[in-house]
Amino acid sequence: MVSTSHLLILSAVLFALGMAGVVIRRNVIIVMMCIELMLNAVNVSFVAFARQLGSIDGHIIVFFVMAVAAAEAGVGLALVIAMFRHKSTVNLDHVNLMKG
Amino acid sequence: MFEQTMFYLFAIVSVIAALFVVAGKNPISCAIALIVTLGALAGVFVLQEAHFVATIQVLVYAGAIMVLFVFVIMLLNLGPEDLEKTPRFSRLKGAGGIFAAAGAALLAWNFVSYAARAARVGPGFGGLAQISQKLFTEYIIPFEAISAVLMAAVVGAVVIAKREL
Amino acid sequence: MEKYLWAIPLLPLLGAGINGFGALTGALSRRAVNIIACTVVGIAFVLACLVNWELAQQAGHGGAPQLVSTWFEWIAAGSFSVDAALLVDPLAGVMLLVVTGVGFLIHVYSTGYMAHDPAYARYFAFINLFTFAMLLLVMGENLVLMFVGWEGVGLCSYLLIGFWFTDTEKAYAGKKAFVVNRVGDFGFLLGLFVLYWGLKEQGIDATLSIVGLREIVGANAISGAVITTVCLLLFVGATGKSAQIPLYVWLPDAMAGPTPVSALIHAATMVTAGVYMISRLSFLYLQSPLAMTVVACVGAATALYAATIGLTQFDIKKVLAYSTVSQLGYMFLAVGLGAFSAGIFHLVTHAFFKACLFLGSGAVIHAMGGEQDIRRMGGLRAKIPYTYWTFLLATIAIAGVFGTSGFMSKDEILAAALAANPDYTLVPGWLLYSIGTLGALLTTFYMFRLVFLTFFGDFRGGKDLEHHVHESPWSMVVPLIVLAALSIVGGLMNVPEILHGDERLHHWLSGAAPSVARVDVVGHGAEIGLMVALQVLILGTIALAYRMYLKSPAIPQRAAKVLGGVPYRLSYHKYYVDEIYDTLIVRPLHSISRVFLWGNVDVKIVDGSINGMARVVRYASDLLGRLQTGQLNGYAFSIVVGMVAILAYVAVK
Amino acid sequence: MDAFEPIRYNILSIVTFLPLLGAIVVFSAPAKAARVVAFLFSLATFAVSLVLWFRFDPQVAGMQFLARYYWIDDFGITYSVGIDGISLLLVLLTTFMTPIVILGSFTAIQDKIRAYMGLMLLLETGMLGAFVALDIFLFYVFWEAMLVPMYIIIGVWGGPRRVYAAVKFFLFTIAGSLLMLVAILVLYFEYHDTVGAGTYSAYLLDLYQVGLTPKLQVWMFVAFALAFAIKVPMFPLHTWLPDAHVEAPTGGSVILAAILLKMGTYGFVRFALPLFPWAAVELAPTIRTLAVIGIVYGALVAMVQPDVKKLVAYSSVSHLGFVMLGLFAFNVQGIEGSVYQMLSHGLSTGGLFLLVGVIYERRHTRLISEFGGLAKVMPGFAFVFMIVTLSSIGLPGLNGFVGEFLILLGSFGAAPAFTAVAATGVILGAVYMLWMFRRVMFGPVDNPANRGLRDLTRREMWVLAPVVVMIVVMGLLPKPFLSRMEPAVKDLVTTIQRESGHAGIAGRQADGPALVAQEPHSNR
Repeated sequence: MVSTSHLLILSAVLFALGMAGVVIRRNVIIVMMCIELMLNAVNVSFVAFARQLGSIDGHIIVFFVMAVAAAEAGVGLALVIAMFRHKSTVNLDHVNLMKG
Repeated sequence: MFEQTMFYLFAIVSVIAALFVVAGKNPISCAIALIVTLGALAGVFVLQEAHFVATIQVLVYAGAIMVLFVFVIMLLNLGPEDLEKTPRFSRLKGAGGIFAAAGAALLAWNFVSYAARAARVGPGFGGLAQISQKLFTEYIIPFEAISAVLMAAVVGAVVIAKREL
Repeated sequence: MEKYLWAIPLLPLLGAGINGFGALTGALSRRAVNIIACTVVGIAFVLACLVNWELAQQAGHGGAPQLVSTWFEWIAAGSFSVDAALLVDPLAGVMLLVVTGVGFLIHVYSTGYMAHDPAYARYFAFINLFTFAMLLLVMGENLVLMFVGWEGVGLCSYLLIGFWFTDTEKAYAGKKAFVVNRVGDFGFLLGLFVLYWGLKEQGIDATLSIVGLREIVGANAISGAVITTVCLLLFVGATGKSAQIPLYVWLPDAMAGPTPVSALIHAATMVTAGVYMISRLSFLYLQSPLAMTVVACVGAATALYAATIGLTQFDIKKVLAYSTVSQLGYMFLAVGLGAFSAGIFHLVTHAFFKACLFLGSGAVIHAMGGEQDIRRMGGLRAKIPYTYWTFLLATIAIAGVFGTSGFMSKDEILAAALAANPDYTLVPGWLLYSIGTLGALLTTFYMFRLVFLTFFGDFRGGKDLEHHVHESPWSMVVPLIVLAALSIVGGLMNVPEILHGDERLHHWLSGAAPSVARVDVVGHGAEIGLMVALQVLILGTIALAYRMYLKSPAIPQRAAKVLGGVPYRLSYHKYYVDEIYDTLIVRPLHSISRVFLWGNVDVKIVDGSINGMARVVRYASDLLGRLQTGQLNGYAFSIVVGMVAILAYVAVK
Repeated sequence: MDAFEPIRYNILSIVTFLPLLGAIVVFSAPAKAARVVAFLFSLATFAVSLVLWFRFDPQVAGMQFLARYYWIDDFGITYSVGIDGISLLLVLLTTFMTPIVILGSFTAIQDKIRAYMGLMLLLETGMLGAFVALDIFLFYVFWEAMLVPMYIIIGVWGGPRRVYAAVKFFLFTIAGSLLMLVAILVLYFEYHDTVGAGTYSAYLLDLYQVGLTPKLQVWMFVAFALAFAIKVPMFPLHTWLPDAHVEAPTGGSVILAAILLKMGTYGFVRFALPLFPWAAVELAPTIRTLAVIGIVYGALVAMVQPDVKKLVAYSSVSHLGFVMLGLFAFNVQGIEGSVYQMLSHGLSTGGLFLLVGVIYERRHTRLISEFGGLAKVMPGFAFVFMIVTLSSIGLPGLNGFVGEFLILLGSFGAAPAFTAVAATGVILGAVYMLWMFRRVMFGPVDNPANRGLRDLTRREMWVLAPVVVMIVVMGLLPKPFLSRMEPAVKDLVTTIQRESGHAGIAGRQADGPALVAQEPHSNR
């Protein structure tokens, strides 16, 4: 029987990987993918607890998380395109308009 | 026993694929690796009786969102990224990696002792009927809200990406 | 009679108001101003005589004659109250006569002297205002009202000294007078407070009224230490106003004002305020022998010191100024010895002959077209005979030649010094006597030096000036004659009983300011001997002055050289006192406040610290700005660090 | 029931908010009429306040014309207004000076006249409100409301460095008042816990009942004292005053000197002393030292100022140092003297600034070296300038003397050493004022620009006449003023003496200061 702790460890590992990707990688697309990865890690833990508590709510939350992820990806990619058109690069280092 | 091994299989596949996503040079290969991870996780969901979520995962997540990613990568035909160009990169990479590892260790360490008993679950658990029943009674407001969010995202994406309206 | 009391001070005030209005709007003609100013003071004089007549009546029926008239309550704060009230007793009566009488003569004189001065109305407005303030000082029933008059006269002397304000030198002299007076008033004020709170300690809520104080002191309820401090502080006020040793520096510079002003304010009335105040508070001073001795010594010292400076001055008014300081010294000596009536008597006679001398010098200056340096005068005897004769008579009086008023009053003081009452003066009487006599001889010498240099010998003033010299108009000469007559005849008021006179003034004042009983050390015969000896010496000095300044003018130069020049230069430059004051007090005060206070403390420390705070805030905000690098993964990194920190904390707890 | 009864309880509100109404009318009126309308409104306010003067009953101690209305009921905050002898006189000073200032700045202000006049009336409302407020929050509202118009007046119509001066003025006062706000809150809740027995009240007379532990009382006193000391200004916190005065337009600096500075001393009299008497007595030596330093320091620095306005500003520091010394003498003479000095300083320094404004309008410079021999060119001006200078020096017979004499007399009893040093301030005062007077007015007319100067115009005459008349009247007849403030001052002194007797922990006895004269009209 797969106990919840296994799942939680999996989710932790995936989450950590996603986080590392976001911090390390230069390419915006890759960074967004890593964000997706982190979201999935969270979904895993939701499902694990849903299973353990036997309540369906976890799945509904995952459903909503996915919806949000979709929206986020859409807008994010639109931004990337706009950025690319303007700066003709996807490298995060060159984009620092928000400098203090 | 079968379940145990299947879970480990899916878990290992998803972790390795995740590694590829993070460390991959070419965006396309990262995208594919991410799709593999999503698939593996769909498997895990199935093991956890979350059938509807698994199907959605494959249909929406792997299908729609990743297609969008691939499409954008193609649109911008990004070449492989040379990692070592910026000097600052190495310092950030090292530090980022260490902290991520520390985070993972801490989380894992917390959860390892979390040996909770799994509850008995009826036959239709995780199925479409139960979810939709709950969705349209208790969670009706969030449901409407999320539709608004999606609508806003669509409009936003169009406004941002289109050259001129 | 009480009803008319208030008329005496208010009349000059009314005159001042009308003339002041005239000065501002130029509505009044010279003649109108003239009439208003003189009649106002004239009526005041008549009223003063009436008042004295009334007092005489009261004295006739026995009891201490006194007229008190309260008009309204001026200040009332809790238990402390001051009401606007006037008190006239014999002492004040005498002063009234002097102030209004001599004042009237000087008003008449000024109509002539200031005839062609553009600011005619403003001058008379100020002179009337001064008379009002002086009368208030004299008649004030309580010390606060006296203080009001005290500062009022200080203000008027400031206005009148700096009358020709277009000349910065004169304006500066005015300011100097006011400030030095203010230093004196500072002492006076503190004296009031010590007295008030000293009484409060004893549980007495005194209203500082003189009548009230007299009873309280009579019941000797006040501790000795308080009285001595009060007397000394009030004496500081007196030195400021009456130009004694420490605070006399303003009087010589006050000669910058028009001459009648010098005559009225700096000879006859204002400068005597200190003497009047001490005799007014004689009941207080008698309680503290120490204070009285201090007054006597300062008086004697000033008398001698000022006389030495007078020897070498060449400006006619400066000589007279130093002679005034010296004569005031005599008055303070008398009052310090407890011989209040002798002090007042000398005050009266001094008012006569010093006013006459000043007006005479005014006539001379008028004649010489503004020239004040006696080295360029000489031989005016023939040209301005009236001025000459009145000047000579007054000089004889001030020298104290037998029979003149000066002799009567000065000799009275010297006799009092000789017979000093040991339990009131802690200093040996004969020492004060000898200082007094030496001073008298010096006075004789420099006065006759002045007369010989101005009126005798040949004219040293250059040809064109010679035939310009003309006798002053009648309006100036008549007061001169009256004053000269008074300075000769004035002595009859109080002929000492050695010359078997009836000392009328002494008895008249015994009620208001009882003098100290005299201790006859030397005995009757010796006294007369000393008196005669003094007369001989005086005549000798006159002859010496005659020989030195007329017979052989070379002598003064040779004498100066023989004496080594140092004492001469010292005396000529008035012992460099002004310069000392300037370097010791004025200049450091300026530099401290400019460099240290304003420059450093205010601007650097206080302002600096505040502006500094503003700069620190700006620098901090700039520093924080740099954190926003704009690099996205920089921010992501800080989020990760934050998360790890929380997890660690959760794990550890 | 004569005509006055119905408005007896609302007259204070009328006086306070009439200028506000005026400001609204002025803002909406056409620019041309702005000046006249503003002047008429301020005159009307003065007329109404005269009614206050005659209806005020000098024998009765405690607040009169009391009116209390609900405001924020659940916090116990009420709109309560009332005046005693001291605030009556300060209200009159305000309503007396504002028309003069408005009339005085007819020609001085050329641009944005409507805004200037409106702000001046707003300022008047703020000041009047602060003087009549009896609810501590209401007072704080008016205390802050005053700053905004003044800040704008200095900031917009001021001289070259006006922004710096305006900001500095604003920040200084705000910093102080924030500290005061904290103390108000502590007091407010302390009332709730002790005397109020569960109910909240910000009504001053209730707050007087609060007994505080000595340590707390000292801290509270320091908080209040700091806020008021900045306003007075006292020695270390005074540097905003010269800048604000020099840069403010004539009207602004007159109001600033005449009334705004009195806010600080009024605060001490109304709040700091009665609320924390024990702490006041405890800290009296330090405050007296600061006051004496202020006097001597202000005078010395004034002596070397090249700019007339700065000289007068530093002289205000010196004069208000006297007021503080008088206040902390804790006896009737001292406090009455300081209240009287507040009034006379308002008149004499207000007058001085008006006069400086007159010559500034003609020569557009304030440097003393630029002037000389004005007395010959402008005799009328010289006469008025002489009278006001003498009043500022404290010459007997004019208003300055009465205040200064009573202060020195009172504080001599309490602290002889301090007073002796402070009295030298009297001499220094004469030195710098007469020195300035001589260099500006006397001497030859060497500067050609000074030759053609016009003497006082009719309007300027009308501006200065009331000030000069009041200076002489207050000098000769101080009795009506002193008698009106007597009961209030006696009450304050008894409170301080009684409270400072023991440590004040036990809270006030039942009777407390009899500050409430007659039954307050309130719908509470």
